[in-house]
Amino acid sequence: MSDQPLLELRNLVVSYAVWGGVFRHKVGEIRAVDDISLTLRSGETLGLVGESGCGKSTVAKTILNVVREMAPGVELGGEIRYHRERGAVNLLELRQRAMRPFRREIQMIFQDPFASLNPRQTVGQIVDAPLRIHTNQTAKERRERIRWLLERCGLQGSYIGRYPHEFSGGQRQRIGIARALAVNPKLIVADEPVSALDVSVQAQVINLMQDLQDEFGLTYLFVAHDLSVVHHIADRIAVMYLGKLVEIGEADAVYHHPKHPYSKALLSAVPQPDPNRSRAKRQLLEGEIPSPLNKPSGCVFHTRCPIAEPDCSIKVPPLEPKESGQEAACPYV
Amino acid sequence: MTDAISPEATDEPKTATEPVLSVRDLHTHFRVEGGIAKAVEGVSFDLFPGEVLGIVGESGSGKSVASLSIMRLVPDPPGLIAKGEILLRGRDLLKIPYEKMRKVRGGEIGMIFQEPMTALNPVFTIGMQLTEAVRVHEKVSRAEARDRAIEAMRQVGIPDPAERLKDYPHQFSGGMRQRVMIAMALICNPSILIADEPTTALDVTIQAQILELMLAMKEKKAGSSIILITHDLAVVAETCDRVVVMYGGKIQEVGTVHQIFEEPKHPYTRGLLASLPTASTERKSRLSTIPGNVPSIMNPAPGCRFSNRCPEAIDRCSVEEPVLHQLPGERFSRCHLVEEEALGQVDKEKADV
Amino acid sequence: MTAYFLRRLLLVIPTFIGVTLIAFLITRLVPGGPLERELMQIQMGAAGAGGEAVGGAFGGGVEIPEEARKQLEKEFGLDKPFVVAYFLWLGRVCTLDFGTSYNYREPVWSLISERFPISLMFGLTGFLLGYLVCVPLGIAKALRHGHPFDFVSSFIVFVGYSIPAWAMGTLLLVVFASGQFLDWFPLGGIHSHSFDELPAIVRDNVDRDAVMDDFDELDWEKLPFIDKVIDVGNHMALPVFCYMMGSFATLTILMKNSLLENLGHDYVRTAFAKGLSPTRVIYLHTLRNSLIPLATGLGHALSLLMAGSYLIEWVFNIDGIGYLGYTSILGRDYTVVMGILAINTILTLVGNIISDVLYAMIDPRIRFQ
Amino acid sequence: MKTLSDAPSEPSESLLKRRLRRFRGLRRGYYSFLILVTAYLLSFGLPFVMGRQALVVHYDSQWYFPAFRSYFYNTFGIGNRGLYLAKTFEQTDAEGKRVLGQADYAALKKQFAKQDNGNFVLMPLIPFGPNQQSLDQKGNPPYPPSWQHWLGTDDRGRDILVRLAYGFRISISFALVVTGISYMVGIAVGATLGYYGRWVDMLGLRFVEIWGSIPFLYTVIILASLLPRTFGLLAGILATFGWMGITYYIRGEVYRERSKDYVAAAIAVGEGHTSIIFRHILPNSLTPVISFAPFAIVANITSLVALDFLGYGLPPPTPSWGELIGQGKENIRDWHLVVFPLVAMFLTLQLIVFIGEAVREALDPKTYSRLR
Repeated sequence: MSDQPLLELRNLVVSYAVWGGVFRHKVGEIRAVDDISLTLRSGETLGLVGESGCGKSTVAKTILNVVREMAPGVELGGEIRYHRERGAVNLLELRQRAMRPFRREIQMIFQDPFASLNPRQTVGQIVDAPLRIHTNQTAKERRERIRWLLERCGLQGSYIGRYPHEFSGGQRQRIGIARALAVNPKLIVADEPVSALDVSVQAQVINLMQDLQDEFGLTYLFVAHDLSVVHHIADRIAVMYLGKLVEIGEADAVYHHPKHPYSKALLSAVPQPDPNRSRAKRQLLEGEIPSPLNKPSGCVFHTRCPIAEPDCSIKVPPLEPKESGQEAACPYV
Repeated sequence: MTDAISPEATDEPKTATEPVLSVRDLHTHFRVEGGIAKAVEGVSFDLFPGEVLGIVGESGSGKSVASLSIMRLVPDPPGLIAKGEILLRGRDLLKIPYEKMRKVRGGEIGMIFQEPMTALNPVFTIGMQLTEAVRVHEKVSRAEARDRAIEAMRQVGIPDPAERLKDYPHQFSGGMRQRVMIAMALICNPSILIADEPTTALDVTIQAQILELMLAMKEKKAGSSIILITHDLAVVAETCDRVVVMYGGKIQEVGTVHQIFEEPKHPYTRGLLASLPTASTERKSRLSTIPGNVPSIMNPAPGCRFSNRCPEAIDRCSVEEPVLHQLPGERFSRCHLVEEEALGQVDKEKADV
Repeated sequence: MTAYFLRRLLLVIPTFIGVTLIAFLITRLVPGGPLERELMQIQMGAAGAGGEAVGGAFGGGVEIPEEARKQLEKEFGLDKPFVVAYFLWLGRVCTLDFGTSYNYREPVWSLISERFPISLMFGLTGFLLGYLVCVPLGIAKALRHGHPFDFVSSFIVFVGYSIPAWAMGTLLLVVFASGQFLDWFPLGGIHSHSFDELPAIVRDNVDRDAVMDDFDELDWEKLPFIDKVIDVGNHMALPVFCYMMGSFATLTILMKNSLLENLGHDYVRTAFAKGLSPTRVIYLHTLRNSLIPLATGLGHALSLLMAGSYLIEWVFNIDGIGYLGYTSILGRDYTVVMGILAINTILTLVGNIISDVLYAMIDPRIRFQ
Repeated sequence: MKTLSDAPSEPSESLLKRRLRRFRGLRRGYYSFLILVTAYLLSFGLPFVMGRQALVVHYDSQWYFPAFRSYFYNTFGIGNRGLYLAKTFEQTDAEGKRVLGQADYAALKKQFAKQDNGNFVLMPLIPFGPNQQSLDQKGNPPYPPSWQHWLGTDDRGRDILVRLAYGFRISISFALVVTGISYMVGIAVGATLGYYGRWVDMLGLRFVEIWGSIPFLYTVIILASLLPRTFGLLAGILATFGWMGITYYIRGEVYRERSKDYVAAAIAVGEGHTSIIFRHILPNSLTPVISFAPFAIVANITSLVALDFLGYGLPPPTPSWGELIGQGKENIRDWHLVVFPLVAMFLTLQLIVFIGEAVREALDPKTYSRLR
């Protein structure tokens, strides 16, 4: 791992327009990602955590420039700077064709192993797609490569002609990983890769991802809601709430000494497989996550924050360094 | 007989040794394309008054089907309770007439489900759905039922309950809907609450709230107990008193929460626990894994269900089905190794492996 | 929600213009229009009865004076460019002036409004009967899914699906009205025109002489009210049955599948877990949800005002809107055709919106969007 | 790393294969499919079973096969009665084309039988062509069923059984063509709207709504009464006004499918639009419209019958079910004119409905379970 930045998000904003009214005009917008800046260093694993609707998956899909294609009319702001030897490129400006060379270097693993594989294609065809698009290899070479990839991901090479519905969730996720790995990418964005898996299979996939990282020097953006998993695999952790980044820092610092009141609450809510841990010390958050259509003013967390001060509803707190090494967006900790 | 069904009668404190609910040798099958899937095969366990019993297992372990069988809510077809007894204070629920079973549902056993999104009828108000739950079991006036509904909603922490009675389910958030489900399940003061993955669809912070609420509701009524069905070992560790571990339609291990988490006897339980990253696991280390995948219940191989994934399996495991062996201190484990160890036999085969 | 319906209402305007514009275009572009017909008639009239004109070829005959031709073109609005003529028509339609029929020489509006109650009576009765039979049948089939009852009743559904309603009509006429097998019902029309046509009960009931006019023919108006009802009912039976059969298969199966699907939903499990009786779960919880797709159909009741299926009206000789439309197309009476089309389009479009309103009334998820 | 032990055990099977297997398992629908397909294929051999052309003629110790090639009227001897008859009765073949100067084999057969000199004519099982008028019975046609005409004749003395059989072939062919064209248009338009969304969708949808609001049969009647009514043109008109329903479905399906993760994955991998539409979205969104296809065929057959009934369908003398029913309406006492076409229609459509049900079941098997 180095300090060399590989990918930088600068003031990233992703907002979906909400249409309505008699003339179907824009009546509002949902800022799924609201002014997020973070840097992904070459070779590291950055864990991005938060609850549903906090925008973590949108961040992942925006990096791959998938959001624009999937949701026509989405508004994107800020920059996604991808660093190559010849200098940095803003991925956000690229259309599908111009983006293609970068797709070879940035790949994605999806959350739902049942939805992310085309049910009509064989495993071979699925894993072949990146090879077909990004390399000039012959069909035979590609076939060899696919077999190798499958075996490397813990599947039998003979599975090449089978269909996704013939596999279990864990095996499907391995197929997804093989596809992401096919063209030797530098960065893999993994959007909740283990949350749909059974407990006993989850560890297999985590181990596989770690092994692959060591072997190929991959950089991971690991999106998840399970803090224990993120703490295990990530070098650094970033915590999101309602489209905002509230805390970011070294994994141990964030996990063991969270600073932001939301990170604290989130961590204390995570159950531990330890019957001796006292529930009494748990800090329960009041109320529900506000609707992203009607975000609270100022600090988005102030409506549920146990230590909120009056001016929290006015001022948007910036991320600032704290003594334990991480940055947190709260002036009162 | 009828007296025993009425809610008042259940308030009598029972001795701790007498189970309030006993499941005996339950078999539930599903007729599916290409054969019969034995979702639950010979499951037996007891629920004691005042306890929280966790049934934990991965997908396909049969835990949900077992809980639906208790309520006789297995969809038929394709499901079928093939065999077994479900004794609620000595009465076999599988044998009582349908009208009596209706009284049990909601009256003596309340149930909440995984998806609060779909578990409520979208076209009726929350108020209607709550009051009908009261009025089906108790002879009360409309106004009285309404008051009970408001009270129930207040107890589960829904702000402004009188107003929200008029709302429809889709106007509630996921967490609030699960609160409504709890209110509905508990509105007739049942002594048993079956919660089938109640927090799986919810976020962690909301999950903590809901689990807390369920336990608080249990505390309010002396002698009432909860069956919590989940795949999440951590949730079990934090909420349950006793744990039943299921795998492949069978119970693999039973014990108190401390026994299960501190000295697991069954290789499957051990494997599950070891594969979880916790605060104490070394970061970035390789996690210990259970090889293979959760098996399909369609064509189980002979012998122990877990034998093809078990790191400690011996030859006997793939041939002979182990029994649920009783260990000292109300503990059970379905494993040849545990049995042999308990019988004091030194395992030669194991040494060979 | 209100905004949505306002939007839908506003969208009726472009759709209406689009539909009528295309229809207008078709009537204008294709040869053999009313003008040619009229000219041909004039020519044939002039040439005497002997000329057998074929396909618009004016063989021999008398030359038509240029002024007369102009006069006719003007009468048919053909002297103006197509777009101008269309917007003139549209402007008149906005004042409910649909023009005059070429063939009947009568205002289109009065032609339509005369036949309107007839089509409505038949269509609405068939429609209501359809719902009255299909909804309970669908429920019964769903609750006995896979049982002999379901199997046997499916046969009726299949017949309804495989034989179109109008074709069924011809069969019914053969069986019940031709006299070849049975002679229970009249061959067509709306009421009897001679004393012998009247149903036997009516004939027994009324004094023959009292209901005859000066020419010794039946004066239907003189019949007592109750006998009028019986006579009309007798005439309505077969066509109404056909109207019902038209939607029978689709409605029954829709009801059945909808109920079955809803019975598998999670909320049904919750309702049973509360201890509700199956009756309450099925007839209150599930039924309300399963009626949602059927409610969509109710909105079309509005378009039924004009619905007279021309095929059924044609088979049973019912002088309704459908019959008028059909004969007008054959007679190239385009003002009538356009008039019916315009009213029909508006009613269908508004009917669709009403369907959506009904949908929203049953399903609160939509109401509160 | 240990390779996973529980490999899928049964041989690999694509979704399509699995559905086909399921379809074959649904007896009623599968057998209906076999019966219908066989009947349709056999119907192309109809002239050998029902027709005016003799199968074999033995004349002056030579063999002739009129069913396979036509012989001029004087082939079988100039001056015999065959010549005379062949000249008087001009024949029409199955497609309605006039064939002049062909021998009249029925007459020839009678003549040979009278001469009794070893010559013979072997006629098809039912020796009537679809457009052949037999007016040799007492009274005026339509004749009721008899030994000669099993299902009777229509009002021009043409054999009903023969006309029904030829009508079957035409109805099915017609419906297949119309369904095919309207599916192609509907899928193309629907996929475009669903995939591109936004203003393309808004404008397109408006157009589809307008197009769909034009009363279909009115327009068809107007057009059909003015243009030459050929098979192709009529099929074209019906398809032009019949693709909208499919469009709505495909649009919805494509819209749903394109938001799924496998499409996101395809984009992330760098696939182009064409590839995404044709490799990924379309194969996954065609399922519902395929299950509608049999019902669309039913609807198209019904439309053709209705048009024929009104007299605006295929031009006479094309054998047609609807035209027969139309005759039945005019001759209400001749029950056989109505009953037999309806039975033919019912049986045919019923087979298709059974197929449709099985297809739907095979594509989307539902177990309707019940709680209590």
